[in-house]
Parts: sequence; C-alpha cells; structure tokens
Amino acid sequence: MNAPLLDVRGIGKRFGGVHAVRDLSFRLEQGEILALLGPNGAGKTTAFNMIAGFFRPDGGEILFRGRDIARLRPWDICKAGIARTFQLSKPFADLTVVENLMVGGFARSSDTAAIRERAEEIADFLGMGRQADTEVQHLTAFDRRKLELGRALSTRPVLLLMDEVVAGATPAEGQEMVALVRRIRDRGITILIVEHVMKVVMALSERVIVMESGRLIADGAPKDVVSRPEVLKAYFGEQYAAARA
Amino acid sequence: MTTTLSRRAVLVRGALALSATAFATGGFATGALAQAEIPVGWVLPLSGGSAAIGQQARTGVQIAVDQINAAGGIKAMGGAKLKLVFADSQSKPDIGSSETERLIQRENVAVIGGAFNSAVTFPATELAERYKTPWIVMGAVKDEITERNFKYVFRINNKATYDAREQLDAIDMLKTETGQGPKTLAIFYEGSDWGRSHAANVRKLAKERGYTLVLDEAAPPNQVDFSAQLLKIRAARPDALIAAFYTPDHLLLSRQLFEQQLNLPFGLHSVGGGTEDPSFYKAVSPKAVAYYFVQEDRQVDALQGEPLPEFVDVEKRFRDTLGYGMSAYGAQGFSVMYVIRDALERARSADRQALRDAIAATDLTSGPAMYVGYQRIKFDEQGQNTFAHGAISQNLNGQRRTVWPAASRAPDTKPAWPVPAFGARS
Amino acid sequence: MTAHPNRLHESAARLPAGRPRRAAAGGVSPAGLLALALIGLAALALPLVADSYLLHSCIVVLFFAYMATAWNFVCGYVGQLSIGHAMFAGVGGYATVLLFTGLGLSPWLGLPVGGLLAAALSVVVGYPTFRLRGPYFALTTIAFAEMIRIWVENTESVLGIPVNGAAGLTVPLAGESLAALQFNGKAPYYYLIVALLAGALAATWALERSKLGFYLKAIRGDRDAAESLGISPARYQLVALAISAFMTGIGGGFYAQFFRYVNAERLIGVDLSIDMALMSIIGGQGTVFGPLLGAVLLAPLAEITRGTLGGSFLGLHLVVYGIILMLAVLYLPKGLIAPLRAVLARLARRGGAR
Amino acid sequence: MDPLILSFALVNGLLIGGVYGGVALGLSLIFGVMRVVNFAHGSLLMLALYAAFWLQALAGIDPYASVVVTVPLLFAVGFLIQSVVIAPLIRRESALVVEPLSALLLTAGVYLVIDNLALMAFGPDVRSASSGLALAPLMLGPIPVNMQRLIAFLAAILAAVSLSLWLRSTRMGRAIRATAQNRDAAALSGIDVPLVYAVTFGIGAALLGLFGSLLATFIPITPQVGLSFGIRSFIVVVLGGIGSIPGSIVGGLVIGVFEALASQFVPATSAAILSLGLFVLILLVRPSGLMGRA
Repeated sequence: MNAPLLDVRGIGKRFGGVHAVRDLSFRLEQGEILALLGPNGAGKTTAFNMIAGFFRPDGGEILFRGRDIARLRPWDICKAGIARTFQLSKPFADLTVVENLMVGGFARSSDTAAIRERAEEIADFLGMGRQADTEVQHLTAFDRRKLELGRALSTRPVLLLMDEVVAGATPAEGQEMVALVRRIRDRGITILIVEHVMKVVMALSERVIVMESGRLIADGAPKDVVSRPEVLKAYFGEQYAAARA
Repeated sequence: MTTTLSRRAVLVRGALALSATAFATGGFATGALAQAEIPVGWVLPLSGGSAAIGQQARTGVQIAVDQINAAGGIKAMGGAKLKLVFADSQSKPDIGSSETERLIQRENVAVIGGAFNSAVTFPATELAERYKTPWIVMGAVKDEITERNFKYVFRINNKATYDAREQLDAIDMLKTETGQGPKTLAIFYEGSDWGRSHAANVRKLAKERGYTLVLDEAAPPNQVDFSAQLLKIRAARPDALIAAFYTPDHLLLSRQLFEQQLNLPFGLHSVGGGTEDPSFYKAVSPKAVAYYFVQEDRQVDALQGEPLPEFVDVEKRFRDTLGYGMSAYGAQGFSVMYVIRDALERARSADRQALRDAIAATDLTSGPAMYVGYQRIKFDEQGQNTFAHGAISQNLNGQRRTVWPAASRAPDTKPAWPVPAFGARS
Repeated sequence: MTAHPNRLHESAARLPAGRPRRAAAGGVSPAGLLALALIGLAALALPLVADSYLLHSCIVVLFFAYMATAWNFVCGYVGQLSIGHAMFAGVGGYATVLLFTGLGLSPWLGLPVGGLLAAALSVVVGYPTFRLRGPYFALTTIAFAEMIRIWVENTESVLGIPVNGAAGLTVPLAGESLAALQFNGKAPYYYLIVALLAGALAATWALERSKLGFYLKAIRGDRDAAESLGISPARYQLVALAISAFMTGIGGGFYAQFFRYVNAERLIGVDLSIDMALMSIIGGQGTVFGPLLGAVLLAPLAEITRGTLGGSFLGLHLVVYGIILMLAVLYLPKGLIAPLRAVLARLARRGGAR
Repeated sequence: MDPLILSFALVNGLLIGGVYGGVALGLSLIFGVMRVVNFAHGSLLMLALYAAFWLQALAGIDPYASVVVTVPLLFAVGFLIQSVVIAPLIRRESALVVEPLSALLLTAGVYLVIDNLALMAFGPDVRSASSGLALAPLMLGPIPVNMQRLIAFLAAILAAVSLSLWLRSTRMGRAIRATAQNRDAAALSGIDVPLVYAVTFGIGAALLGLFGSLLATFIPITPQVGLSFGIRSFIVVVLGGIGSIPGSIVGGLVIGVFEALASQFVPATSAAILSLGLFVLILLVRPSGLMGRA
C-alpha cells in the first residue's frame, strides 16, 4: 500500500491559554475528497492554517508525501504542492482575472507567455473566459470565489485545501461550485475541505472527519458519521435535531 | 552664448524647445539689455527656514535700488535704471543653482548678489564663474567661497574664520583693558553647517589663546526645550559662553537662561545669527538679553554721529516695510547695491566682463556703500574684501552698543565686564 | 512517491482551451511605438535647440522623473510608502564624491558603486522594516533616513573618511573631462539623465511583465493570498527595494556630478523623499509612466511659481502641491495617468474604427 | 556625573515629557478611532500657537485666558478637516479595501497647505507670547523649575484623565469607543459614524488648541514649529501604544526622560538619533507599544 498523501500526526496549537487544537491526527489518501467538519470554535480553521503553513504547530508533524512540512512557511508549502483558498476570498483587486491567475504560475515556471496561456485556460475552465481582462474589483462575489479557486489551481497543486466552498452562494451557484470541485478532483488533485454546509459535504466527499474542542471525534463515510451520537451531540446537536423535528 | 542672445533667438529657441518637449518652464527672457534698464539678479532664501533673512536682505536691496534710481540711475550710462530680479533658493543648493542659471540665461542679469546660505552660494557662484558673470557674495561666510582662484566671485563680508577671531579678540581686548576675564569657555551651537563650522573655528582659536573649553555641545535646529543643555552648562561652570543659533533656537535659549538665572560671569557671546535678527528683539524680553555680546555683521550704531541721508532713509523705510529695525543682512544687501552702482559708473557698461573688471578694481572708503560699517571695501585677487570686519556689541540699557573694535566704540559706551549677576541686576 | 509537481503539467494541458490565444496584453501598438519613437527623438534633439537654462531646467525635471521612477519601482508596485528614499540618494551621492576625491575613482565607476552601496543599505534597512505595513512602514523609513541625516551632519570624519559634517562635500573641478564626468556644457548631463531615465523606465516596463512585478502586485493586493501562492513577501520586497535603492543611489551620484556639491540636509533630507513620493503618487504609482508624468507636471510647477512670483508669496507652490495631492488622493487614486490613459485609449479606438 | 544634576535632568525630562504626551493625545485618539495617521498634527498645534499669539498681540488676551477661544477654534478646524477633506475618502473606502496610506497622504496635503498658508499669512518671523501671570520659578534646591512648563505638565495629566473619563461616561464618548472597535457594527446599531468621526477629529484638534495656549508662554512660534512637535508626537504615540490615552502620557514621559538623561552624556544631536532609534526598535519589537495590548 502506498503511503498516504498527507499524514497529520499529533499536531497541536495553543493561543495564550486556549488550546485550539490538541493532538490531531488524520490521513488523506491520493485522489480523495476529505471534508473536515465541526462546530464553530472546534479548531478546524486553526488546523487548516497549520497545514497551509500560516500557523506553526506547537508539536507533532505533518507529512506530505513523506516529508515533514510542519514548520515550513506558506510559500514553501505552496512550492511543495499544496494550494489553499481563503474563507473570505482575497483576490488582488486591482489586477485583472487573468493577471490574478498568472501570479501562482510563477511558482512553477518563469516563462511569462506560457503562464499567461495557462491562466487563460484556467479562466475558461472556471467559465470566466469572457471576463479575462476585467479587473477583479468589478466581479460579483461568486465570481471572486471561483477566481480564488482558480488562483489556487494556478500553482499546480497536488493537494488543494479549501476553506468553505459555497459560503454565501445561492443554491444554483453552490451546485456550479460543487461541479467545479468534482472536475478538479477528476484531474487528479486531492482535496481537503473545511465546510459547514451538509449538503455540500454529502455531495462531494467520500470521507468526513469531525472535530470538536480541538480534538478529532469521528472519521468515516458521511452517512455513517452523521448518524453517530457523539457527532450529533457535538455538532448537529440542537440544530440538526430541530431541523428534523 | 551668454549675453549675446537676442530676444528673437531666445523666442525661436524657446518655441522650438516647447514643441519638442511640450512643457514650459519659467518666464522667457525679458529681452536683451535694454538701454534704460540694467537687470541685477539676487538669489536669496525667500521661503523655507531662512525666509526671514531673505526678506530682510531683499528689503535692503530694494531700498538701495529705489534710492539709486530716484537719484538719477547710473549717470555714466545716461541715467540707466537698475532693475531687480529676485530668485528664491529655498535654502536648497540645487534650486539655487537652477535659479542662478535662470538669472544668467533668461533674465540676462549683469551681476548677481546673494545667496546667504553657504551651501547655496558655494555651487551657485561656481556657475557664475563658468558663465563669466560677476557675483557679489552677501551673508555666506564659508571660507572656501573666496579661496578658489575665481575671477568673477567677490565677497564684501567676513569669512567664517574672521567671526571666531573677532569674538576672541574682543574678549582678549576686554581682558587687557580690565585685567580680568574668562579662563574657561563653553561653546553651544546649532548642529548644521553654520554652527558647526563656527564651533570648529572657536575650538582651534581658543586652544591657541590658552582658554580651556569646558563644554562643546551641538543641538539640532528647532528645539523645544533646552533644559537638559542648560543643566550641562550649569554643571560645566564656564566663565563665558559662546553661542551660535538661529532666531527660534536663540529665543528659546535666551528665555530659558533668563528663567533659570544661569550666571555666566563673563557673559554670553553670540555670533550673530538670532541675536542679529531684529525680529528676535521684538520677541524677547529686553531683560533676557541684557549684557549680551553680539558679533555683528554691521555697525549696529551706524546712525550715531552724522549719518548720510541715505542711511536715515534706509533705516526708516526698512522699519516701515518689515515692522522692525535694520538687520545685518538688510544692511549688507544695501551696501552691495551701492558697490554695484559704483562699479557700473566706472565701467560705463553693463557688459559682464567690463563690470567684473570694475568690481575687481573697487576701492571705496566713503559713501552709502559704507553703511554696513567697513572703513574700506577693496577686494583681493580671490575676491575677498580684506577690510571686512564685524563689530562686537554689548547690550547696554536695552541698546546694542559697539564695544569692539575699540576705534568704533562711542565715548559714552562703557562695557560691563564682568557682567552683573542676575541677582544684582535692577 | 510517484506524484511530482511536474505531473501536473500534464493535467494542466488537459484543461480545455476555449479560445484562441490572444495577443499578449500590454503589448505596445504600432501607433504607440511610433509615438514613443517620436518623443524619444524629440528628447534627443532638444540640446540642439535649447539654451542652457532650458536644458538645465529639463535636466532637473528629468532628474526628478528618474528619482520618482526609482521610488515607484518598489513603493508603487508593492503599495508601501517610503518617505526615506533620500537616504539611498545620499549614500550614492556621497560615495561617488568620496570615491573620486579619496581614491581617484572615476564617477563612471563611482555611480554604480554608490548604487550598490545604497542597495546594501536598503537590505539592512528593509529587512526589519518590511514587516511593517502602511503608516508604520512610512514612519520607520522617515526615522531611518533622519537618523542617517543627523549622523552625517554631525560627523566630520569616520574611519579616516572625511564626511565633512553639515558643510557637505564638493566635487573638485577637473575641467572638461569625460573620465571625471565633468563637462562645461549641459548637453552631456542631459544625455546622461535621459539615458538613466530611459533605463529606469525600461526596468519598470520589464518589471510589469516579470515574475517580480506580478509578485509585488500580489503582495500589494493581499499579503496572505500572495504567501499562499508561493511568494515570500520579505524576499521579493527586498529584491525590489534593493533594485530601487540601486537606481536611487545612482541618481544621488548624478546629482553630485551635476551640481558638484552634496550636503546631507538636501540629499538625505525629508524634502527630497517627499518629492519623490508625491510626484510618483500624483502621477500614478504602480505604472510605468506615472512618475514621469508627475515629475513633468510638478517640477516645472514649482519652477514657474518661483520664476513668475519671484518669491512674493512665500511657499505658494507648496500650497498648490498640497491641494493637488489632496485632490489626487480623493478623486484620482490611480494618479493623473489614469484619465490620460482612458483618453488615449478612446482616441486609439476611434482611430482604429476609422 | 553629579547625582544632583541627574536628578534635575529627570525632573526636566518628566515635565517636558508630560508636555510631549499631552500634545500627542489628539494624534493617538484620532488614530485609535479612525486609523488615520494625522500628518497635519504639528500644523494644527502651530495654528493654535499663532491663535494664542495673535489674541495677545491684537486683543491683549493673556495666553492662559485664550484657551476659551483656541479650544473651540481648533475643534472647529478639526471638525472641518474631517468632514470636508477626509470624509470623502472614508465614504469611498467603505465600498473598497481600506487603505490607511491614502489617509496619511491626505493629511500630508493638509500639512503642506496649512504650514505654507501660515508662512504666507504670518510671515517667517519668530514670535513669542508671554503670560501676564508673573510666575516666579519654583526653586527646587539651587535649580529653578519653570512654572509655565509645570502648568502644561499638569494640564497634560488632567487632559488625559478627563478624556478617558469622558470617553467612558458620556453618550458621545461611548459612541466613539464603539466606533473605534467596529465601525460597521456601530453604524448598524444606529451610531452616526460620520458625526462621531468629525467629533473625534475635532477633539483631537481641540486638545492641541489647549496646548497651543499653554505652550505659547514658553515656546518660540514660527510657521515651522509644528514639525518639531509633529515628529516627536509620532514617536510618543508609537512608544505608548497607538490609540492608548494613558499610553500617550507614558510614552511622552519615557521619551522626555530618555532624552533629558541621554543629553547629559551625549550631545543633543546624538540623543536625537537615539530617540529615533528607540522609535524604530519599539515598532519592530513591540509594535503595540509599551501600554498597548499585545
């Protein structure tokens, strides 16, 4: 059996007196879409940021293709083959769509013409070909989210970390986004999603892990996990129960 | 191609250049030397930190020109009138150079005066030398300005080394006269070009003459509090203090020395700067500056005795224009214009070469040019007026009275030496 | 361990290519090239028709344009406001003079050496400073420049090198000498500053299209996002700062040779830093020609108010400066070049439609 | 070094440091609430100093009495600057990314205009005012302590305390604090944010009106005087923690004492380099300042 693509081993992080993440371990196989769930304050985003290099773990290791990346800075993580999106999209507002999609390309090549060509391909892939030369500040919120995704792709990642896929999107937009993510996975890119919207998780991921108070409390197929009592209690507790009632 | 540009040529070239670069710089030439007018350029710091001095110099210059023109202009040139062209250096060397270029190339001035700041004067006079345009330095004291073997650069006022020498000469003189004097000195000065170079000169001379320097302290310009430095002076206990500050800092220093009643047995000796600025005396309490020794760049009591009518006129109009009495730089500007008049009368031409030769041959011992207080104005081969000297005044009963040189001291002037302690003053 | 980043090139190639490849954006149209060539020719021909005052004024304007372009190279693209760039000019100017007077080194070598020293200083200053953002960065750059200025003004000599304190340094006269970079006429200086400016503009033009340029714009846009895309902000900002400081240092050396005099108050003073920043910002920072436009508009403005008003209204041109700055920040945040570009683009389109 | 001299250096440093802190209060308040670095801070102090000077020169009003005019006058100036010059920027930015540099540049424009208008209007001459209150210096042993400085020092402490109390206990004060914490939330809860901003700027300037009157009694007045205080105020605010009212006073005291003591050992020029160095060091090592929250 191959080693997992990503092997998180016992990472933890404290902020002052708060233990945001404790002894978190999980694995991510090549080609998977894994969703990371948990109530607000469970430590999802902290864990996410540690993998992406934005926080430095207090302890533990993060093996990516067998190499410990736990203490690398974000740009080195990117070069290792991990790309990320942000919960609130952070486009480069005064650049055009294509220019936004070009920035990441320089991490892999310095041939500007080839990078531009590829950026245009990504714009087309996102369905934003006609807006290629639009400045991003004139885009709709949803287009910015798609751009954010495309920008992550422009670094040619092996693993894509997504901090919320459909936040703020209409149902139709959400469907488009889900389809987009599937197509990305189909091109061989492994995906880790931090997500709240259940429907998205059910539609996208083969496997779900759940965090609560900084710890991992469940790991399994979406259908199995959501029926576990500890998960129901921790995360879905009132909300889910109320929705069913 | 300096003085011979015709108006037409300038306009044609100007127009071509305009179409080539699509932007216009300053005004065009006002024409070749008109018969009736002789343009005289002045480069002065009219804005920025030294703007007050630039204003004073400009006022003195303007009054002199008004007097000269009212008296019939340059008689040897058929009554040609002088026309002034002022340029603002902002105390910046590069802007001074650009403005010099404009005065020479565009305004076709016959001669230039200025520029007070040594940092501006030094490179600007080099341009004048290159364009063979005579320049009479006013105010700037950097020694090297008249040590470059230049043919077109003249200076009527002191070199920096003269200033320090005069201060110590005056102290030595009073020591000889009374048998008592300071043994220890402190120097306290502003940390830019002028203060530092003066301090270096004092340092050297004081050592030669056997004084002990107990404090040697610079302060950056535009202070808001001198308490810390006054403590240092208090701790060093100098017999006398030599100070070099511009007006705002000197005002602060004088007020704080007075408040703190810090006694200096043989007084505070200021080398012009703020203590030469009439607006300083408007702003400071007379008690705070009592008994100050000031190295003046002019004879402060020029109106004593039998003054020329021009002197009475300039003092009155200066006060009317600026609201305070004559300053050293107003006086120097005034004198420079009369030196220029004298040279024009002898040259009988505004041609720069002829005018330069006439200025070089200047030898004045009387007339309005002597207003600044020199007994004679004559330039050596380097263009320095070797008869330049300052005067040391002491502030007695609210008036600055010349005490050095002894020859210039009025009979009723009795130096207070040592100066009374604050507690003993009425 | 089969996966490797290169593998993704294949996956990338499989992304559908929806449209034919367009001409690279930002390329220069033939009309634009013609206009540039004409302006260039006119600039080169200027010394044939201008008298020495006009030439002198042009040199001063182009000097400021060059300095503003050098400032823009880092600050305009990375969106940080340096009000301390004069320190690099000071290092370049002082080094050029001192190398000539002390070691007899020709200014032709002194200029680049001064530039390198300025670049070295920029790394020392920039390394800690670039961690700061916005006003903090701006204030720190002022503080560094002021520390250096006050130090130079109060230092007569250091390690036997005569810095000469506040009095400044003079370039000794060497007559008309190519080796000593001293000329009696203005034309050689004019061509030198035109060449320097052309070089700085070309460098900026190349920057716009380079990895470094994209990276700087990304850092300006969003630092976190830039980091996630493989960009180490500290590293690329430092590289750009060093290049900018190198150019600024050469500018300081040019100042020293042209005016043959340097002093700390002017060449390291905050006024020069502010001029560089304002011309760039008002003209249009983060563009190739914005700083040039700003300098061409603002530098003569000061000259004209000085020339025509002769100092009757003290400081009037600075009032005008201030008002233009406020209007530009409020209504033309991308600088005066933005509306100009729009007009040119419309003209070009109309011309193309005909 | 004589311990007596050093202890007086300490006293002087505390006095002038308190004044620095008081002058910096407005800068800190404006930054804390609006995130605007007011480059024109020194210029406003200069205006206040001239106001006090002219009130004495033309109307014979004692500088201490002129407070009743300078404080409201400067409040109005500050209110106007905010609502005319800076408000359009904030309106524009609410739609886009907030760019504090634009605000810095705007106030730099205000600084250029005010300083040079003052030069045109008042001329370059140095001026001074003095209070008719003949205050004999307080003698601390052999060395006198200047009463005008002591008064300004006490006023600085008083101003800082009253400002803190006012921010805590009044309706407007609470609105200002709420806006400082979260502009959008404040706007949602019905606070008139543009008014809060204008009042904040007005108060920041009014504090300078107060110190203009107090400082006029012992500071030479020139059109450039603002610059000395402006730069020092930045140092003080950064040192104390940007936006912190007590931090401003503490920062002022620290820089005042630091400079006063350092000046006893090195020339004032080197002391100036050292305090700039301290400023850079604090920004790099502890950007939240001495009193700020980390």
